[in-house]
Amino acid sequence: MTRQAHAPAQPADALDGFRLDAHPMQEHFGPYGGSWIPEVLVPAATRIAHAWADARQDPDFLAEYAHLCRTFIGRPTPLQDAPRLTSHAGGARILLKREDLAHTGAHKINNAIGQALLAKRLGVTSVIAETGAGQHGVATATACALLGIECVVHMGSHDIERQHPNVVRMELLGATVHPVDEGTRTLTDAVSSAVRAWISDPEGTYYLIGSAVGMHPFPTMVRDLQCVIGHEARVQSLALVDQLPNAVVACVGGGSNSIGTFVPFVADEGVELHGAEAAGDGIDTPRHASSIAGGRDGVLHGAHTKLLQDDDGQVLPTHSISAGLDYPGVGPEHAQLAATGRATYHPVTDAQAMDALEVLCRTEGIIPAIESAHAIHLAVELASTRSSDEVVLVTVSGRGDKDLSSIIAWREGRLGDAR
Amino acid sequence: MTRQAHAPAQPADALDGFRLDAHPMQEHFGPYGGSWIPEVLVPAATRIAHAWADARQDPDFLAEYAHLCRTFIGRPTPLQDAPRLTSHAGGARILLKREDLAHTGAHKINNAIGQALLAKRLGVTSVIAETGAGQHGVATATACALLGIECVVHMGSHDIERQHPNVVRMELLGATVHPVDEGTRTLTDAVSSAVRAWISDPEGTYYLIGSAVGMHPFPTMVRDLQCVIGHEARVQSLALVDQLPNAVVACVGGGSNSIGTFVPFVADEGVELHGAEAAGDGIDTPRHASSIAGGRDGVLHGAHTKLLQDDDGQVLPTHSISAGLDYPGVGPEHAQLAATGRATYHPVTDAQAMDALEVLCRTEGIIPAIESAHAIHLAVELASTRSSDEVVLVTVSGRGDKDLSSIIAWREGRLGDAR
Amino acid sequence: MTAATSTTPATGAVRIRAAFDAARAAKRTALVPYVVAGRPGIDACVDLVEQLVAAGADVIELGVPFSDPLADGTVIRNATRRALDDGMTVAGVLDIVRAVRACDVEVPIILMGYVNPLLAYGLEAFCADAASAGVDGLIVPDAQQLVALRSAASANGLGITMLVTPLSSEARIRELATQSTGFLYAVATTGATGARTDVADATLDLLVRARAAAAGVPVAVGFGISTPEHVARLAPHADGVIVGSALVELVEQDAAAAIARVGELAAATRTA
Amino acid sequence: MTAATSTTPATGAVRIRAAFDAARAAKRTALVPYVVAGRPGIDACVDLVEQLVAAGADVIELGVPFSDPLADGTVIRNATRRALDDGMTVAGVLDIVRAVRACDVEVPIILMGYVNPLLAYGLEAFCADAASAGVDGLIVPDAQQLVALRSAASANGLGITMLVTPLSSEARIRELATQSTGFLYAVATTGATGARTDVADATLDLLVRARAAAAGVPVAVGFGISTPEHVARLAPHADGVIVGSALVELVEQDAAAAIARVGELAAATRTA
Ligand SMILES: Cc1ncc(COP(=O)(O)O)c(C=O)c1O
Ligand SMILES: Cc1ncc(COP(=O)(O)O)c(C=O)c1O
Repeated sequence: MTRQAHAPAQPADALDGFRLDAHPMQEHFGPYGGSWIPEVLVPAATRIAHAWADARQDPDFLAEYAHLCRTFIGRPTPLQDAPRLTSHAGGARILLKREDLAHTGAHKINNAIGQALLAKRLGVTSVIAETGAGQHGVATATACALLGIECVVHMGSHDIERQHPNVVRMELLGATVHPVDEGTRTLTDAVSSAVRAWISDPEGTYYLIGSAVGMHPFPTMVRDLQCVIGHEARVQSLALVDQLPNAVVACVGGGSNSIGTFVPFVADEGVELHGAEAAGDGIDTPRHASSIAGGRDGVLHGAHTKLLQDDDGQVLPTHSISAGLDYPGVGPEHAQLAATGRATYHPVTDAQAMDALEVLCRTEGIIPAIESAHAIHLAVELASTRSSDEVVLVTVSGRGDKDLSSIIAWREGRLGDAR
Repeated sequence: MTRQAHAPAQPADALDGFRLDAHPMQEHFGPYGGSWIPEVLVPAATRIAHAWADARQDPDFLAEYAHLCRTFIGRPTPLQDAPRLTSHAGGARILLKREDLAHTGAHKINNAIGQALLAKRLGVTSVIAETGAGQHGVATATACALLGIECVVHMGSHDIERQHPNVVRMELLGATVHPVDEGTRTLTDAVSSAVRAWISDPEGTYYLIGSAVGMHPFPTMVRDLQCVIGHEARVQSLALVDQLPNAVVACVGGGSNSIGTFVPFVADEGVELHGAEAAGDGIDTPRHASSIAGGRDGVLHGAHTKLLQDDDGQVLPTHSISAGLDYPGVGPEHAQLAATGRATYHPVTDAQAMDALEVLCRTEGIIPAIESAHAIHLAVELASTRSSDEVVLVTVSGRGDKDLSSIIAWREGRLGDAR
Repeated sequence: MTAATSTTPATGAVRIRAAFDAARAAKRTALVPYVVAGRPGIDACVDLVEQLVAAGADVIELGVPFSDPLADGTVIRNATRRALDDGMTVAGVLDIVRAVRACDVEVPIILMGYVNPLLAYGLEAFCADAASAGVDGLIVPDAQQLVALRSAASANGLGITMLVTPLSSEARIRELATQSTGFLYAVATTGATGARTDVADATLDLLVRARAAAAGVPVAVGFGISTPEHVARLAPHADGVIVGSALVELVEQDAAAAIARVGELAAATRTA
Repeated sequence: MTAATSTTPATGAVRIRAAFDAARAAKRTALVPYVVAGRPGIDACVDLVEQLVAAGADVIELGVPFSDPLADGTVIRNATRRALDDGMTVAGVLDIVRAVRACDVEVPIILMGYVNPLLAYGLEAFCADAASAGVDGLIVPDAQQLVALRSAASANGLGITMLVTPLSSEARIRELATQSTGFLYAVATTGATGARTDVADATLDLLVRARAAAAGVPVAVGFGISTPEHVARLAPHADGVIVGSALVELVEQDAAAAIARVGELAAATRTA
């Protein structure tokens, strides 16, 4: 194929050159991370860690992953200019990394496919996953359908209500959705429930975690798999604007799309990294989910990290309009990036995110996930203070189709009234 | 960028080499096509035809279209192997052309972006569109948001009920949804209503039709814009399986995804072309929408084509579980392909499509639109009678997220009972 | 060559032209009421036409119901739908014309309809049957380019009326006037059929342009005309005024009122 | 070196070991009931512990409530949640221990809890305060690797108990036994806590392996043990049996029944 005269100068394929072992495999991220798990999980976690250490540097595994990325997920996802959003912000040029175009509608599939391939490599025929927004559940159900693996997804019953379409999608894909009726009936309870299910049969099942959280090796593995976002974005930015972005922005729930976006830029000292955390009603209220801005060091779900907790070390209930950010912890690598100052984390309220969601719809014809709208708000805010020759790159982690009923409810003021 | 050792042998970018003027601009397709329109529309239709004749061969226009295809729509969409679907069929190798991965979830955006660019070129600031499944409405609302154009979408009130999420999406994107309460309150009534709105202001508005139907130049223009599907698929097939497919399959509502898939293969004599029409309860019942299998020559919405009509020339009410195929006519180029025998059209019932939908979910982790599921059924049926060294390529025109409530209702037997 | 001077009553294009000529001679614009064939019922429709003529109609325009009347507004679409629901067909429309003629109605009768039912009937057969039933002319808005229809019509002595709009160029008006036999239809506004509240400047402008270009072919104006005031305003500028939706709406409610309205409209047709 | 032979009563790891030794000397397996601290109320919990000891408990295991008890089944999670809702804190648990000790309860008291509340309290401070409140040992299932906890515990004379499971290798059992002071906890099954209906072969196998590897450290078995039959079946193979969920469930319904059940369980502890 010869390149056509008027095609824009983009790389042949921004996924080229991607490696799963580009960054070190770490159990500890400074004081964070680790394996704070009951003994019963130690053999399984160890086996997964060994398998991942092996797979991440196996060219055949990478080839299979990259092949599914290209042909099944639709990677590379575009990096696009956002001229109307840029004028709305009135400052730096904003670029959008379009994870919303990935198969199933969010970045979660990058991880689910990779881990499902690992589960297959381990010979496991049954997968357990948790889900908040349902995106990871759908991604896992999808990966399992593709590879012919059984799948059970644990989901808080509150999330089942607010993300109903994703429940239907999981069931269509042949997965079993296991409702979790405890605690706040959201993501954190689903994680606990999934881990307990894994504990019941750590040999026969594979726990396919949905974010860069939990015990070793999950934070590293999920990061490795999500780094495809940042790798592509970096290549694409150089091709599109002939420079690295001045600032990179992503939303932070457990922190997988953000860690995958950030890490390939960490060595680029001039590139600022900014995470948008869910501030719910505001971090000065009890209703938020900003683990870094509002949390303290602690242990949850197997990792030492930043955690929303009371003085007695009890994990606090969280609130965010976005189910996918509604989690009291955060991936340990973010805790380290925050501690060292390499990345900065900003709380974004429900209202700010919902406004940003509408702005992106109207200016660029993209309905983002409510999670991603948090990042859009932050990107617009940052861009508005920068000069027009600076570049702000923001990851649109997912599309908003799953959120339509939440959006309607918000607009009708129901979510606001329920406060 | 150097190509990585383990990357599969795919072209650099299957969209390269695409041209909007690869196929002749025709007002007539044999005895079909034409401009059967009230005089009031003649100047506008003529102006659009001239503008398109100009734009289709303008390298700058193509460059802008291709740029938005790449960066906004996410093209090229993958052509993927479907090994588990292939074993399910037990015959030819099935390849899936993944239009479900296009931004907004269906091929409709290829056309909407192209026509919105044309509307902008014409200096028009307001766009009218009709929609059935809502996909074209969402695509048009999206293109208009991106380009800053006002947008009114006409939609049958029955379709508003069965495709509610898409109504919300259009509104979020800033479009006005105009309910049409006449006739069967589906696509055909929406087209008539949109045309009437256009008649009211043919100078100030642009009618952005959603399929390869209607008066000249729409069938040609929509085809030109959708040929990106077949162009890519052809390049990708050569790269992936080292041959052209033996058969190419797509679903046919108005016929845009299918004409776009077929036409780039028309000159390849060995490649069979198969269209899946919506047979609803069966073409031997009054409840179907198979215009070619069950219709006769007639004039609707400005074109001479195959049409479901009674002996008195009255257009018949149609039925399909898929809103996007629920239309009594078909693009005139299909009428010609059917008449000359170059393509074959097959009725696929609601039940066959819904079964195929579940099969694709479970075997390949893809929830197709119900429209696309018609094509999947046909592809599986064709593949099952072929040898394993043959290749059947099928276009998955869209994703099924918009159809979740119809799918639930079908599974619960409600749609069946309503017969 | 007017109807008055021939011994057997003229039919077809000739009769249409004669009616316009007669009105002009009487310093009136011809009044052309439009009703949907089969409304408010088959027999009632025949009566209605008879009484409209008695009330002052110079020409009758009968709508042939079609399931997808692209260019019609809500009022006509609804009436059309009811006619179809009651079983009206193209053949049924011709029966109505026959029945009207049997009542000694002599004014020109023009069918207005979309092309698809005519194609289904067969263009040649339709024109022959229409002429023998007593139809004088045809208006088929979505088939102005259809040469076969013009040939079949003229072979059977039927008039063909083309439509021009405010958007039509001079050249286009001339072309369509040439193709029109009987009269040329000036569409008062862009937009579908339906009653409007006023007469637009663009309408008057169009009429001036159309009459200049039509080279003697009568020009009737329609779309959106509803009141005697409209008629009075337009009368000096047009050879005929067509009243559609406003009348159809009355017919749907109360046929007697429609007849009375035609009487009022007829009283407003004086051109000088 | 048993409690009976020392003049000031032994505490911490020493007291725990002594309790197992005493049971062994009496040809019994030690009975270790588990209750959630603060259930069914603060004072009621103090009474409950006192009466469980009176009914035959050799060691008391007190659960320190945590909001996310990853390895616990529904019964314990629910009781935990209620305790937290009633305001139970780590400091509150130590108050309960103090109150129990004030009632002259002399059996070893072991706290079982997740690490986060202990980190929030501060490991050093917690171990010091726990020891002075009368706690003898700690079980922290999600912090087996935490050297700082082991140091702080041993600096304060507290026993540390590690858990081994049917999936643990010989080497791993040996390592964890070495790290355990007081006793080693054999988790009877994979899966979260919760009553089971039978005793699995894997459990007996684990106990054989654990005792062989533990080199004299007492091995107590827990998870899923609910009936006197279970206890009788396991007694010959274990130095202690821990009864958790089954008892917690009774406590939640009727504390008296729980006490009675401990009496029945105690009667089944004879090893020969
Ligand atoms: C679209 C989307 N974005 C972001 C998130 C947050 O997860 P993470 O922080 O792991 O990227 C989710 C979680 O479900 C999501 O669905
Ligand atoms: C997903 C999808 N496929 C197919 C169609 C049918 O349209 P066409 O035949 O023009 O491709 C539609 C129409 O809405 C659609 O949404």
